[in-house]
Amino acid sequence: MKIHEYQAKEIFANYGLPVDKSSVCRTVDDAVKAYEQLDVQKVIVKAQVHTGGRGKAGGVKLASDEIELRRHAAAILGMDIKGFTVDRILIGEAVDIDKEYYVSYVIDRSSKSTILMLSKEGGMDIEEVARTAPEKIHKFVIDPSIGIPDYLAREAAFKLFNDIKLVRQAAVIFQKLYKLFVESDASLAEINPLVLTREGRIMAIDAKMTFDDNALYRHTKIAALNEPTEEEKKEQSAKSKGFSYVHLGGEIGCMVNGAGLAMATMDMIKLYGGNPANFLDIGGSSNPTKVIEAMKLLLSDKNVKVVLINIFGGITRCDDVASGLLEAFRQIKTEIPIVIRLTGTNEKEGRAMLQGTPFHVAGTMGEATEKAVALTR
Amino acid sequence: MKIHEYQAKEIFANYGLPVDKSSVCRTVDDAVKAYEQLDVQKVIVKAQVHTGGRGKAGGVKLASDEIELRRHAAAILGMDIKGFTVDRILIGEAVDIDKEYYVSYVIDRSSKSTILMLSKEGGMDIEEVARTAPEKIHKFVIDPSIGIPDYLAREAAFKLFNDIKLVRQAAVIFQKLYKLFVESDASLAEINPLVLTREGRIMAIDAKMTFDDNALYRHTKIAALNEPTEEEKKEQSAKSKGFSYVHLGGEIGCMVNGAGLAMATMDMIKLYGGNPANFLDIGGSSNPTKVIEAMKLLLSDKNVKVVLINIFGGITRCDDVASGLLEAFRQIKTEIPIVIRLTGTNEKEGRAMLQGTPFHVAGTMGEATEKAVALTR
Amino acid sequence: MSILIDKKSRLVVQGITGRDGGFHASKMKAYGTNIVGGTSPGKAGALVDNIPVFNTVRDAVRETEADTSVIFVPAPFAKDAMMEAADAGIRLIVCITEGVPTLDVVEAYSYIRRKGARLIGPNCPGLISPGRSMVGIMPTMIFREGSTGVISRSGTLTYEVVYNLTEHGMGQSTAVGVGGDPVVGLYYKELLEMFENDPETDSIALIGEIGGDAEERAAAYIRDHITKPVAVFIAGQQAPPGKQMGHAGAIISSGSGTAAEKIAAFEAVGVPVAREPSQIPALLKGRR
Amino acid sequence: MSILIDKKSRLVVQGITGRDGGFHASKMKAYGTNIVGGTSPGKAGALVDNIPVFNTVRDAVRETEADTSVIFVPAPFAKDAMMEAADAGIRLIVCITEGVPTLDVVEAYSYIRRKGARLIGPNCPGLISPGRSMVGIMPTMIFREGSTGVISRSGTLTYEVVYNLTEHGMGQSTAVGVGGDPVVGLYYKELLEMFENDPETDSIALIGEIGGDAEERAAAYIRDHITKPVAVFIAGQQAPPGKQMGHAGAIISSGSGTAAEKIAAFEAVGVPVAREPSQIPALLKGRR
Repeated sequence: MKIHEYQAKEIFANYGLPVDKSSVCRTVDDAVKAYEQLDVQKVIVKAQVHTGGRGKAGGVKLASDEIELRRHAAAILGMDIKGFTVDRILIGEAVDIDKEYYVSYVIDRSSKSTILMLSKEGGMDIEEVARTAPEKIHKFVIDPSIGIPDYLAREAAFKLFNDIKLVRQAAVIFQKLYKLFVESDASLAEINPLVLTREGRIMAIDAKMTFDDNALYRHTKIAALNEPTEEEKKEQSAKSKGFSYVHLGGEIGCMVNGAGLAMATMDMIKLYGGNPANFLDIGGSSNPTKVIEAMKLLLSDKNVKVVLINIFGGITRCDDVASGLLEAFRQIKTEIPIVIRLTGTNEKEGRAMLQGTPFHVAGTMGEATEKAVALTR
Repeated sequence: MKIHEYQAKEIFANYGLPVDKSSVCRTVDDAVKAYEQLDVQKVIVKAQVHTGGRGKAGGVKLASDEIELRRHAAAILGMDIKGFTVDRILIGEAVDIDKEYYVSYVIDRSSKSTILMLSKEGGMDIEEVARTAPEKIHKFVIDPSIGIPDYLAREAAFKLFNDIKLVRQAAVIFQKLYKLFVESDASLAEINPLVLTREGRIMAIDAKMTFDDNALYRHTKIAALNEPTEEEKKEQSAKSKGFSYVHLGGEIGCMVNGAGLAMATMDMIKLYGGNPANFLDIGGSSNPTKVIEAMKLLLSDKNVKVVLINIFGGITRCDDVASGLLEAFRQIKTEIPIVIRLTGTNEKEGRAMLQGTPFHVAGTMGEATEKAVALTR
Repeated sequence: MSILIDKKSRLVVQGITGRDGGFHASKMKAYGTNIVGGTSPGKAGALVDNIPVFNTVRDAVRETEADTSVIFVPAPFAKDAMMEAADAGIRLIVCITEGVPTLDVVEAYSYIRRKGARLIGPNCPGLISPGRSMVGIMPTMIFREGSTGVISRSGTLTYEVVYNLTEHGMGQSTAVGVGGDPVVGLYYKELLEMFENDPETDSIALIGEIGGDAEERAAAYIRDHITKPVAVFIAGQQAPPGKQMGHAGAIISSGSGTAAEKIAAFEAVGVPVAREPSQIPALLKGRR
Repeated sequence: MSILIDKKSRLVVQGITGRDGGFHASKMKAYGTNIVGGTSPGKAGALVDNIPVFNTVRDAVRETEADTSVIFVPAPFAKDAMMEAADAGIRLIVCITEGVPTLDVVEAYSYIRRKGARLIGPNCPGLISPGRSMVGIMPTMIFREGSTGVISRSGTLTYEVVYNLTEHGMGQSTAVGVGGDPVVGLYYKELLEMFENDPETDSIALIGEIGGDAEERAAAYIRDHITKPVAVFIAGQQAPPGKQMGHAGAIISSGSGTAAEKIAAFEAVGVPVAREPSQIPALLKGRR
């Protein structure tokens, strides 16, 4: 789950991490008020959207007086950035920057640990740095049983600074950011850039955080910050019913049990010349209610011309699956052709039960996919 | 450092540990007020002293009405228990006890860990249990990197209880008590007895804590609870000057560099028929100021008839030690005979410098001790 | 031989009195898995399908000499269950539970490794050595004894591949579902190594998917260390970036972890990649 | 041979720019200890008595291949210093610092052991292999090369015993001061085992004191595992219960940890106990 920069900065401040003074505004007038309250000449106006690259899109501007501020605020509010409409901007004191750095904590799959990533190349796209100059990125694998002791925080800080006073400042920031990361079950906590001001202070002038969806149950305050897009709402509503759903835009709706098989199914559709409308994993069991709910979800997509149901009968046997499907489709009226592929335990019995129904029954994934693609033509 | 039961219970309560309702009183009238406020029939009156065995000494009594309460409070206040005068009593609600248990966290030297100790033999002297029925004491060695996870707390609780509801109650108590132990740098956190009330609640009706003196610098609130005896004040004042001092009561004052050698010196005095007045380790260096301070301390003990100075010249050479001693004794006037034993680096030079002074100079510990003992006769 | 589990494995089922725990305990037992006990705090002395229940894993290990455990507890308690197993001396811990917070897995894994134990999962279907033992929720009926090792990040897709293998007369030595989360226990490298060293395994099917770079690392490892034939299938070629495809770990983030990259990595080291799951048997047969 | 340190030991001094660190670094260097570096955060590039200073132990290890460290930092920072050394790959960590909180030692020790390293101290004088290397604050002048191993909880009392050994022509293979705190690293058992296995050690002097039951455990260990002659001295027969005798660990608590019990334990297994430190050489000579 993503949150906005201004929300991340609030959390940062609660952990004693130094951030620039700023306030979030929803209108130009609010922005002017915030400007007056900040009581500084120069401010930065930043679009608050759940996507990167807002700078390149024109969503970040400096203003040196009220006229300029009004102009930028008006331009950024309502702006579209990668499909996100800007409804909030952050007005922050423009900090007098000496140098910029990159700091983040992320989960590393390979070491199965949290890692601290640091670079002197701050303010830039870190993936670009990773590609072009990987030696400029320093990584520290964190042992969860000890976290970031002083020595390790110092060791990390020495990668960015030489002056011991700056090292001590940075070390405390790294320790607090780690505490925040762990205590909030984050999957990313990024400061880009972390800046050294001309007055010798180190502070975060941007803040990015994403959180582990599986852990939101124990972080109700963070969960309350969730702002799903329309598409995400559909996915979340599917999730609440026990499905995984992702909209893809093609014309063959898929219903599959298991995530891997669901991915393989949409890949096969493409391979056979069709276009998958979605990814839909209905999970382990195949009770009729679930099938009905899933079909409703598929049929709400007006692009769908054919539905491909691909079920591997494992613990739940194919004959049980077939009777579940039959029961479900007694309650669903649809003109859309349905291809069913049923394999696994008791597959013969299952397929026999589907004989004489309007379903197109197939034995293999290849056969089923071919049929589904043909039916779209 | 020790604290009183009522102070430990305050800390317990801050950590959410269930304790009986009680209040500390310094006068009989206060006790009556506390009795009224508790608003229960039966209360327990407990002496608050820095020593065990107060029950056997008559420092713990039940009272069922105000007359009884006044009688017990008056009797216990001012009572002497093992040399401690009772100036405070704790008036607590008498809990309706079903069963009593023993729980503590201590530092275990052998496993170099904190251990959780449990027994169904609560309310008794645990050392007695350890001697007579060691199988009735359960020990859990705590891995500091994980502390007491739920499973371990449950596992421990199952040693005392069978009912899962009681196990869950107890498990939480064990976890909170561990948190308290670690966060306060305790060396002992003991609940004896932990009781199961007839209403099915588990609570601490006694609480004992001692703290690691070396860690008090980071626990100012706890350090403020320190109530040294007169003897302890003398020891602490010595400590603040860089000495370790313990009063023993004999007539030969010792001044030694190093704790092990100081112990060996007092043992030797006894072995040779004398009685050591004290243990005094003046630590590494032997600068004159330190020697002067140490001599003042020794001479303040009116029993001291002879002083035995036993110095091993290691990093600080014997000739430097000798000149330090000479300088110190230019400033100290005393009639008490002084035996000096000086060994180690440059011992010949050192001893030569002490020739012709009023000091009795010896070469070995045996010789020095013999002389000192002879001089007391 | 097989890897990780066989007839001698002594299994304890953590959360055996729960709905899933009880159901799958019976399934495993019916298959012949040597289940020696189950745990459920406060229910010691009970029996589930004639399997004795203990309060703690330590009690179960002491009484039954269990060396393997399978976890069916709800996600909020999975970390504690994994650590309990490791602390009690269990050598192989298989966590079926889905939706475990990632940092819980990080912490539990670190502890398990310190205790010298092994973890499979969480969010996995477990593993099976056909004809010997099944630990998890695998549909046993589709497996046959044989000599192909299977490693997979997925559940039903594994069954799809295994079904095809069995149909083609290629039984399995051991099949392991490593789990679909970003952080899980044993992974390609360790399992490839075990299969390489297992005399009863003569070929390996590896089923990967989008997200992370474990497949790329596996390709490099195969190039350097694996002599037995390997065939691969990668799911998720059509997955859009930034979207989680069911499994928490199946997500293309910052443009990396794509199926194309993974397929290219295997092909670059001469490991054939199937276009469809059904091609795996032929790809392996051609090289055995 | 000697135990733990010799001419090849590569030492880094943690806290080398402090008063004690600098003073004793020079002393150790003068004795011939192979000091390869020191640490002091922010002072990298400086020299102390010609010894290069690094910001971190990891830097020092990378640049100098140090394998041993000695710690002179103040008590509040000792835990961090011990863990830093272990994390950087140091194999033997000697912590001289006095007054370290016990739970800090518990935590650091747990981490050090996990890293497979060894700890001596804290609150100890260090160790010396005469003529080869000295790591700590031992007065080198009183030691002589030889074949008696010395293990002690005390500082000056050790010197007293060593002085007597040297006077009687009995040099030392290695002398180790294990430290006077309740919780410290290497102790009797581990060191007895090392001396037993060291071909250059032919006898062992063990200097104990009141507090804890390590001496009782050592007696049992000697009975079962040590073939070389051992002589013992125990300090603190006159210590009153409940009073800390200088060392934080030298305290008789709840009536246990007395000198009488310890002496009895050794005598019960046939290990002679000296009444005075000066008797140790004779007790050993009589049995070699």
